Amino acid sequence: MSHTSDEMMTIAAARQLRAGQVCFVGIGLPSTAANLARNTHAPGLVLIYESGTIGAKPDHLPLSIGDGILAETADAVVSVPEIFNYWLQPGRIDVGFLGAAQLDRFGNINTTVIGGDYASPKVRLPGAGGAPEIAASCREVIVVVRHSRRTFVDKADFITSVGYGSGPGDRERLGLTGAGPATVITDLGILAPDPESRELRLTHLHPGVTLDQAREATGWDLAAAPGLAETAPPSEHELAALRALTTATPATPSRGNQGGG
Amino acid sequence: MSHTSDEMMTIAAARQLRAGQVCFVGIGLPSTAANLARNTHAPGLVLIYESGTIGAKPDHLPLSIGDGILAETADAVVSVPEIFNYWLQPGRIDVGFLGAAQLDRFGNINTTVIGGDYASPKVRLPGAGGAPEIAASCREVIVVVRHSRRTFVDKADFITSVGYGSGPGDRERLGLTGAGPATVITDLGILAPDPESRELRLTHLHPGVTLDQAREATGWDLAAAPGLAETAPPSEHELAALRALTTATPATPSRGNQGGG
Amino acid sequence: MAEVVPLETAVATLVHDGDSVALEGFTHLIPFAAGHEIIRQGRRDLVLVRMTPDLIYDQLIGMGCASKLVFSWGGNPGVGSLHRFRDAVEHGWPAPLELEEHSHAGMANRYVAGASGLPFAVLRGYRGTDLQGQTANIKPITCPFTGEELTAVPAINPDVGIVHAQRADRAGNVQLWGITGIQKEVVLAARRSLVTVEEIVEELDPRPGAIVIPSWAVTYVAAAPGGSRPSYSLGYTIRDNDFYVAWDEIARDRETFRVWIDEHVLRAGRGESVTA
Amino acid sequence: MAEVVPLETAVATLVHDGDSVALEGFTHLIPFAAGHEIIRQGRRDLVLVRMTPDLIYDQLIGMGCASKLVFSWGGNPGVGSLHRFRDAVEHGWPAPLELEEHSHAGMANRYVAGASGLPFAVLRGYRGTDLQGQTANIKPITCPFTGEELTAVPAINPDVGIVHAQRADRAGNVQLWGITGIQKEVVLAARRSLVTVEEIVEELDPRPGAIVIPSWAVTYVAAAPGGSRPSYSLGYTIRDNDFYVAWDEIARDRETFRVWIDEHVLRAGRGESVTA
Repeated sequence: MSHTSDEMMTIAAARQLRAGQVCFVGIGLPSTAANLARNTHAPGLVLIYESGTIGAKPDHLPLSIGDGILAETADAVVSVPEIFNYWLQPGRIDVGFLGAAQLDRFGNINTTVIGGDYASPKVRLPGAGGAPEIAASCREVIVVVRHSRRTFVDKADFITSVGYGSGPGDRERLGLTGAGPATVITDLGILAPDPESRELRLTHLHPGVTLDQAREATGWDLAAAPGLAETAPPSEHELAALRALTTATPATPSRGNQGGG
Repeated sequence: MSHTSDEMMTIAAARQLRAGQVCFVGIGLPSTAANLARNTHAPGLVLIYESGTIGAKPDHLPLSIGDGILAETADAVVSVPEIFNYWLQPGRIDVGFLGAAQLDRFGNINTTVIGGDYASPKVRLPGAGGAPEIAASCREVIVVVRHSRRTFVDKADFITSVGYGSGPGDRERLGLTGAGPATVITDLGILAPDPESRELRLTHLHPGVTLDQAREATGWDLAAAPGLAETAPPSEHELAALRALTTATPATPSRGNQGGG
Repeated sequence: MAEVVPLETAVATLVHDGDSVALEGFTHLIPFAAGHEIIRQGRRDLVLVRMTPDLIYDQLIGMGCASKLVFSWGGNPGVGSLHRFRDAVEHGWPAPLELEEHSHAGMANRYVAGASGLPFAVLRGYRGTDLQGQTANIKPITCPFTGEELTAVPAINPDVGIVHAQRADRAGNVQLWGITGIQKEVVLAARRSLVTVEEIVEELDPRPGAIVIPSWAVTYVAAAPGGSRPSYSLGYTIRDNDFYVAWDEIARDRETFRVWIDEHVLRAGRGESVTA
Repeated sequence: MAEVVPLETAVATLVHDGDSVALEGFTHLIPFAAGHEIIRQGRRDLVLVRMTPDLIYDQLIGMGCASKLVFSWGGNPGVGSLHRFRDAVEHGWPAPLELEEHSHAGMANRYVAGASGLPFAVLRGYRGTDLQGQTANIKPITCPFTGEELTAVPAINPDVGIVHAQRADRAGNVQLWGITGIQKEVVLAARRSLVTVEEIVEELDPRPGAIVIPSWAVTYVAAAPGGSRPSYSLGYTIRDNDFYVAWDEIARDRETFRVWIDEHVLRAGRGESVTA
């Protein structure tokens, strides 16, 4: 089966998750990827949505983080203060999925304003939602975002959620308990931080994508990690499971980061 | 009908409560008095027990503050942190009922240790329970306690729960939001703080009790308030309602302050 | 004890020009009917407070009811931008909108402090972000036991807190279930409160997952069947996903927005909410 | 994921000499069976933590398992004193017992901070009381916004948290209802946790007022039918009020206490609890 680059991205994200992990999920691509993982190789994956649903087991993709299907299938539904204070803040969550309007070379995320200054921005984005504390407290963070120069910037106009700050040691100095953005999944490939410099570099290219294409779509001088590999193409099983999920649900745009209403 | 001094005390305490008030109740005499009020002149009285039951409507006296009848008849059952943080602390509760092992001339309560020092006391009492914050945050406090020199002391050996501290202005200085112990009900009479000095003085004597008897049972030079009155004796209706309550329930000792297990 | 009154009366009595007003409902039970009544009553200079200012705040902002917004995520969930919100921030139309911006964790804890009678809350949050520099309402605080530095945010105690719930009894006790979000905290943090409900019933029979807010902690209860549409009330209505998508087109243009409000809010019968 | 194991195994694996151990259950669901197992296994030098150290802690203290008690109300509820607790404090028998004493509000907030991954909690409490002078674990803290002075208490994160609940499923998800007290906070605050349950069921059908603690937040689940006696488990057992009264006589004398423990705890079959 042929596949789209968005399908490759979603499947690559799903593969990052393992059964038994606890995953904090936002709507859009993260929710699709997490539910795909749960429907394929990670049946015991625990999904937490910031609306307070713990262990949701939706049989179709929820249309908002407050979809009724989440409450109805959850092991427990708790208040919003509880989900942040008792469940996210102490570091109980293995994986947090985030999107980004801008992602910089150190994995810092902007979902607040672009251009101008804060008080009179060129573009006003939705804002932080749950992302700053997800980025701070999950054991690791996976960022899922389409690859473009508009998004992959040298320096974010505004740091909404901290990745590696300005480099090594910053998370520790700030007292951020989680490990930060361990993986960035795009429609072109997969990035991970250099263990020394914390700068994001390319570890995988999706099938048919060239290093030049990825560099062209990145606003800094993107390095390839040693042993740069090709992502395994989607299997028929993965594609079928993904399409079963998405055809059961109207498409939702993917720009949204954590948040909802 | 003749009555005992404990019956007079309980009925006098019940009379302090009005329909529509919200009352934080401990086990023993306070619970008996509050339920008597609810069964007689104050049917809309809202009872809150520190176990987390809000609006409990027991048809018999609960045997502990965690009696199943409280949860089963409550409007809402909340967690222990919630009952203290969301309901008591902000000053939503009209009346807090407290007992005391020692009560001093300024209405300060000791339920911790008597004699010796804190580390090697002569008598180790149960301790604070919910009382310090009940005394701090309820709009007013009613203390229900038997009158004796052992209990009514000039200065408490240990201040577990603050009344008026060492006199006028102390509650304000400490930032205690409630008005403090407005009424002390005993088996001999009723005391209230002098509006100027904050020292407890006698406002009512129960029928058949003399001022000398009350002074004899008090460890400081007990003053009588201007217009010292006699408490109205229990009506037949009050006595019948009280006895209906207590005969439906095994007697519980009254020494316990707020607390339970 | 909460008084059960018509929605129009409750809003007229509770909400005044210049008040801080929090209409909450996290992804569920969003009080649209009450928001529309505020628009109809023409309130001005409101400080609007809400974690997720979605369509209902886009409408209030677009109609010029607000001078300030305190929030943590302002988007059309699952769709994209709030165009009226963006127009106010980017172009000051129809009026400039001052922003005070937080994270969800920060806002949730601010309500918790407000409900708890505390002046502030402590959390692990904001550290390293640029959010810290934009408001005086995010400050460091040091643990007196460990010396660790954390973040403090001040309590929110809005003048008026408004939420929607499934049911109330005639005495004004309120019951809600499903995703209960931040609703209890908002009612308890607010100086005055209004709960709109799908229906008023004789008795609140216990339900799994339900919480009850006792009548004596609420100012007014008003019946507003369908009052959370196009959001939903679990067990009563379903989310109108098409309307959320349609709103993107309606709100993109100032004129189509005004026409829509005129037809669906201003000309709608009072006490009735027509959103889709 | 919680592992479902026999009570004896759970206690042997989790509870070591010198550990801080919180057995909680506020007036309901008190984990007596687990406490008895700790006595049988002869643990020593435990730092026992509990808001209301009632009969179960009287037994642990009287058997010399504890070197320190962190608590807020130590009495026999509805009856009077805990004689073993008093004997330890007043006469150091069978061993001296260090006390760290709080109010209920303080203890509850300490568990909340522990469950929240914060080093401390803030409350309006203790001010003007002599409790402040007895421990370094009550300190003033100033609001960074208003300048108001409040009180801080440090988080409690016990080595082991033990609670009793009505039910668990085979995957170890725990369900409890009625007065749920401080149980969730204790499990989440503890480094390791044990939940004893009345029964293990195939499926946890939803119940009004029930809370669920997901399996992955619990270390061990052990079946202990009747394991909260003489306390109670709503829907399963009723409170044995006569035993609470009888305990006053049993515990008043060192010898009758030892005889009772020998007969009802030590000689009782392992995995079984005979309290009355």
